[in-house]
Amino acid sequence: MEQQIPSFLLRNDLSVLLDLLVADGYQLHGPQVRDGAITYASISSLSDLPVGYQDQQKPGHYQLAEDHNKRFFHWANGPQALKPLLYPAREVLWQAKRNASGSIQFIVPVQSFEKIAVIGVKACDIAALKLQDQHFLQGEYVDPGYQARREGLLLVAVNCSYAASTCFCVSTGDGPSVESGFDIALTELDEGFLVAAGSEKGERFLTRLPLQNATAQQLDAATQQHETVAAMQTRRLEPIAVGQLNDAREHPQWQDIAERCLACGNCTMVCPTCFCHHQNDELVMKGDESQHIREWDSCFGESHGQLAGFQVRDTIKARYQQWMIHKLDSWQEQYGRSGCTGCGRCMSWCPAEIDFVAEANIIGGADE
Amino acid sequence: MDRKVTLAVHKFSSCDGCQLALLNMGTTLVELAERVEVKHFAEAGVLEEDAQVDVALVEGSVVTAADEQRIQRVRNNSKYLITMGACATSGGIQALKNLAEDPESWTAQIYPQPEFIDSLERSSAIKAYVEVDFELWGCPINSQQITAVVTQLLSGVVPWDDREKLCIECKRRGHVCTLITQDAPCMGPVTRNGCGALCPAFGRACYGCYGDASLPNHSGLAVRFNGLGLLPKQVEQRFTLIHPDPDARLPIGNSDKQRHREGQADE
Amino acid sequence: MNKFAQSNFQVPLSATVEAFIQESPSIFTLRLQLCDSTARDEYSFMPGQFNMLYLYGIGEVPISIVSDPVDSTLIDHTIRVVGRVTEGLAKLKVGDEVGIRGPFGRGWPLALARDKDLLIVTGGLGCAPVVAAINFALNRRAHYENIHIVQGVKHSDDLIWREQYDRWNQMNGVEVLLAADAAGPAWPFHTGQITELLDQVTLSDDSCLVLICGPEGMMKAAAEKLIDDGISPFSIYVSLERNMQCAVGHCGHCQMGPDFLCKDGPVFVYPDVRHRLMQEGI
Amino acid sequence: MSKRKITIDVPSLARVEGEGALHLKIEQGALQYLQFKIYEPPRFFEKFLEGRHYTEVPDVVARICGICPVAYQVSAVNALESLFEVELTPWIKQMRRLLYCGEWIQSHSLHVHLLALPDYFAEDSVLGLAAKYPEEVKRGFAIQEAGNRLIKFLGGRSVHPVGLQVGGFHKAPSREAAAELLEYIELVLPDAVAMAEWVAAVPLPDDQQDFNAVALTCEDYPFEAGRLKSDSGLDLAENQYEDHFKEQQSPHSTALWSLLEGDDYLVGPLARLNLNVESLPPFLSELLAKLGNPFPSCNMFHSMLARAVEVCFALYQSAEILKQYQMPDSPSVPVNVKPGIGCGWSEAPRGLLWHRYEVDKNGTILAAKIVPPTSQNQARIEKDLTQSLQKFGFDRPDQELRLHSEKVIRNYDPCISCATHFLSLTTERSS
Ligand SMILES: Cc1cc2nc3c(=O)[nH]c(=O)nc-3n(C[C@H](O)[C@H](O)[C@H](O)COP(=O)(O)OP(=O)(O)OC[C@H]3O[C@@H](n4cnc5c(N)ncnc54)[C@H](O)[C@@H]3O)c2cc1C
Ligand code: SF4
Ligand code: SF4
Ligand code: SF4
Repeated sequence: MEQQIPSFLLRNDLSVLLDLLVADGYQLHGPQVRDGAITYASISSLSDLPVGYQDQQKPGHYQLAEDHNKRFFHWANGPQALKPLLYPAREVLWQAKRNASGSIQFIVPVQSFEKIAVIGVKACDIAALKLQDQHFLQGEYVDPGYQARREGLLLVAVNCSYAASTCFCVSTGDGPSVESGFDIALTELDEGFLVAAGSEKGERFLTRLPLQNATAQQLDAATQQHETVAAMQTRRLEPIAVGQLNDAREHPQWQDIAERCLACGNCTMVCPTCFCHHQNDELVMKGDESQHIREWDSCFGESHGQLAGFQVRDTIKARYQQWMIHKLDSWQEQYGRSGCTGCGRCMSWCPAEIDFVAEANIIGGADE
Repeated sequence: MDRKVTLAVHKFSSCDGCQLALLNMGTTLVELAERVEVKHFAEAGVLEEDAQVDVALVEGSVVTAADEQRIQRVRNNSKYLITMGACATSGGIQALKNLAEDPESWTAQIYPQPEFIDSLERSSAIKAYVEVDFELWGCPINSQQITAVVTQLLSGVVPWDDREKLCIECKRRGHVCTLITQDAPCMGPVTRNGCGALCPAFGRACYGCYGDASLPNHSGLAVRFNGLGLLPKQVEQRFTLIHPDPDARLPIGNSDKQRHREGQADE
Repeated sequence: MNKFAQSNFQVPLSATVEAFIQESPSIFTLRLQLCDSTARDEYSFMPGQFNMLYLYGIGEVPISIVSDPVDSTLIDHTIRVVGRVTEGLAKLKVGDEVGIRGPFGRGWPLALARDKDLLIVTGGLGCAPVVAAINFALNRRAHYENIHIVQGVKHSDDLIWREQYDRWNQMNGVEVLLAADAAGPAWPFHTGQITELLDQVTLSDDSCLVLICGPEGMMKAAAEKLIDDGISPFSIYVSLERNMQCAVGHCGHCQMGPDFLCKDGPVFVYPDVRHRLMQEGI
Repeated sequence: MSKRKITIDVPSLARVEGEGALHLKIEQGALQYLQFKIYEPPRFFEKFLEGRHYTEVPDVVARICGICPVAYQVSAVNALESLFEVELTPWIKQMRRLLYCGEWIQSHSLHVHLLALPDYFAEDSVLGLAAKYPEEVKRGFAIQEAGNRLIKFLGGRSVHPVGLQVGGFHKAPSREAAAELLEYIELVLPDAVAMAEWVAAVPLPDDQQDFNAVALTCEDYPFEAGRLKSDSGLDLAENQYEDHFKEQQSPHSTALWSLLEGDDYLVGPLARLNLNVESLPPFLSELLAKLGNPFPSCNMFHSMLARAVEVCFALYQSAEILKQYQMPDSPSVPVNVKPGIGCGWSEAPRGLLWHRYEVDKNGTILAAKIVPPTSQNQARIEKDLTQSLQKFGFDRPDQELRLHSEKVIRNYDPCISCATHFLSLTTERSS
């Protein structure tokens, strides 16, 4: 759809948008402060949003600080993107029931998929969502659960006005402002929001908002803000050519990382594009019913490379290589671009304080 | 072969907490008794200590000379022996005395007449004495672990041994990391999953009650703990609370060869 | 792609064990029939494709289909007991039920072998995917020129289907060569590496198709040897193995470099995977 | 009277927590020798605590006993909080009580259904009982589950829960979780009353004993706090305990016993109910009246009914607390470490549990002492057995004597694992 000139919405009128979404049958999801981090969960009003909070991040650290700026979205990100919403960490794919005569029946549990509107989605996470769409929806096989949830999703994106020290979306080309893939995009200014629609669905809501024409000053401020945030990002992931990391498997830095890496899988769990999962059965004691469960898994885990009597990757080094080479290198062959959208989560949530970007730059040869 | 699979529950030195995974099962316990014949389970009132059974569940560690002999009998009487919990699997919290410089003196400090006390110098895991077919880690184990192990054995299959890291489960459940946000010395990165990441759910650091996960990088985590301001002795104490016995630890880079053992309860 | 697999790919269908054939102490064949008659009629597969077999309450494992696609109502799987699920499958009896999802993956490109020599190289203990290809080719004998079957085993005692090899060997234009790395005294065949056997095979360089299945090291050695002997790498196909959970390229476990073995393979033309075989950690 | 000479040896007691044994020797119809043995080996918990930080104490002491970990945790934090002069918020106090309710419900219903009741229906175990009384046993499991859920609510799991800390709790559960739990508690409260009625209808031996009941008392029924009272007129605070109660290793039984001024005494549900029967809420007083209120009672066999009544009370109490549940500003209060000695106690399901810790200025534990209920009842159990068996008659067949002894012992619900951080076996062992 055509790019249109944004309009302006007063700060407190954001609640009108929320009301409209609710009236349209959407459940609201949005950022909020929980247990010392900004997490997405259901919200009921603007007061649930993390006003006046800001995240301070560096490898292995995430702290919320009170911010004098009373904006709703003046922060970078929290431990999870949209992934848990569309691709739950644990779900029952089907149940098997066995009757006394031994015959097995397979039952897919009936689920109702709610329509969900997410408020405050960041550019890096939209980029990640596109990659997950590609993986679960655009290949030969379409994941039915993902598809059903995805169809009911409405995205209200926010252009970042702040970047944490771990952010590097500029260098991956995914942020700090959104370009496509959203229904509504907001640019938060002190007194309100510039609002733009990114889809017809989004447009339908805009027509019902008390919008004003954006002033030239406001448009300037938005441009200025974009540039300031981009400039805030000192971290850069240098470009990696296809095959470049895979060819560097002998680089001594891998072993250096392996001494520090705990192979705990946290990076893969917070990564918004990681898709690995395993499937397990859970029998009830009576034995007449079993749940077939699908759960997030990680290439740092044991079952990922396990074959009968043979472990494909039995060292931390080999597992770290799988993670980084897949994400930054072979991903490009699989999906036409790297699997990294610059959100920085794998660094902040790494208990060993490993700096993924710095390590990739070293192995990729950028730092030499 | 329509004979019911037989089961015995034996107790060695322990707090009884793991047996509660059975006794707290409620109606599932009755369902269990419908599928297997419980031959010995003193706490539940079934007594036939020397019965031959297909499956023996063993709680507790070996700490007396009499225990040493009894565990041999248990092994000889059972086809498939499963340890329940930290005590049986690694020696448990009471193996803290294995780290003591002079454990003998402890008896004297507590008992006016230490000569009456029969206690070996070490608290040992069951596997230090007899071959163990399957281990249930955790202090305590939970009812789901029992259900999983029993139903898989009844299906004629070796139980699945999940040695994944706690962090993975913690993230699946959407808990906010205590190490990253609170600088809490969380053991999750080296601890095996099984509890469902309980401590982080309560906003506190894991203290490692499920023991080592596969590929544990202890020294790597210790570096982080040092960085949080813990002194070397405190780091050591953190790593040696529930599974103190060094023999029970998994080495870094353990490549999981030979994870499956021969033999199991025949249907 | 198979219509049936697309619509039901996450959920198995129940199937009955029609026959249980013990091939050796640790190898058995399950002959399965889908319970639902519509599904049975719609089901079709190609040699080299695999099913996810579900053992009730325990889990699924990828297993190749070895029977001939001409009759897709009876689906044979030859399975070696190596771990939990396969051990459980080995305890099934005729009349028991299992779950089937499939067929998945890309099989052997047998259409390319038409009017050519076919060389089938297999190592390890009875490699099921190539048995499917052998049966397929023998049942359509006129479509191919000479058929060479080269089988290597670690120890002579590991060889199964000896009578079958004898029977094949007696067929017109079929040559069977066997080798064992180590052999007992009564072993009438070659003792040594499978690559040594390949010297005994005469192929027409530009009109042959080679199918290889076995341990990665053996596949690499055999393929490189054939290339040295002048066979085009593009005529060589290999079947690979990794952990598989979903079988449709979603779960990520079967990645080998950029490939998802379940959907991009398990059969690959050799140059596509040449540099990855035996690469550590990949 | 028969002239036979018998030795009864019950090498392994069924349906008690932990492993214990009983030896008795009767000659010419007279008891020569009676020994209630606990052969659980020592686990040295007090020593493990030395040199550890006080914040680790709750996780360590919980592991003394898997059946009453909450009691250990609460007594420990009580001791440390009293030393550090921590002022708890009303929310924390309420939640401590709620957590404790969970443990009583869990432990008592386990005792009633799995350990005690099979005796009165000539069954060896709950499995047999379940076949005869499926609905009643199912009801019992549902009540037990209420206890488990209460502990899980505040501690994640019912054995060695992880929610408690010195100074409060690690996290406050959500209001939704509280509402869901309340619904379940209210559902099973009537079940518990029915269970109490069922238990009251069981014909029990009348076995009057002369004992000195010792228990905490407070305005409400005592769980997590109170002053110590006794039939003999004691009225003590935590730090006065050691002035009156002494542990000794008795040469004939080779085990440490706790004695009150040199004599045996009773702790546990019967002692507690006897001393606190006045503070029960009206609905329970009415229920008791309907059942012909025997309390205060000197019949040890009323212990099972006392447990049933306490289950009802704990469920009622939990419901009251949960109805008021609010999210606190903070689930804990700051703790300022002070060196010194702190004592604390609480009413474990099996009775009084006393702790004492000596702490240095960094919060490191220098010394610890723990006196669990089972060691306090140990002397009482032997005395009871002696009297009760005398009355029962030594001329009964062995099997009957054995069963009766077990019943007597089970009245105390001895938790042997608890006892064994200081109790042990003689070197000679019978089998
Ligand atoms: C395309 C393809 C075709 C194949 N065809 C055949 C064939 O025709 N015949 C044949 O014999 N073999 C075949 N195999 C090999 C066969 O799939 C393996 O031998 C089989 O998966 C081993 O399973 P197991 O449970 O018996 O072994 P295990 O060693 O017990 O398990 C194998 C793997 O499954 C994982 N796993 C087990 N249980 C769980 C669980 N509950 N949750 C998560 N992970 C779990 C383990 O981590 C391990 O990695 C084929 C493999 C592939 C990839
Ligand atoms: S292989 Fe590793 S990096 Fe790639 S998607 Fe899976 S978990 Fe993520
Ligand atoms: S492992 Fe822990 S819970 Fe289990 S018996 Fe031992 S101390 Fe108790
Ligand atoms: S989080 Fe750690 S310490 Fe806590 S229950 Fe789980 S394994 Fe035990």
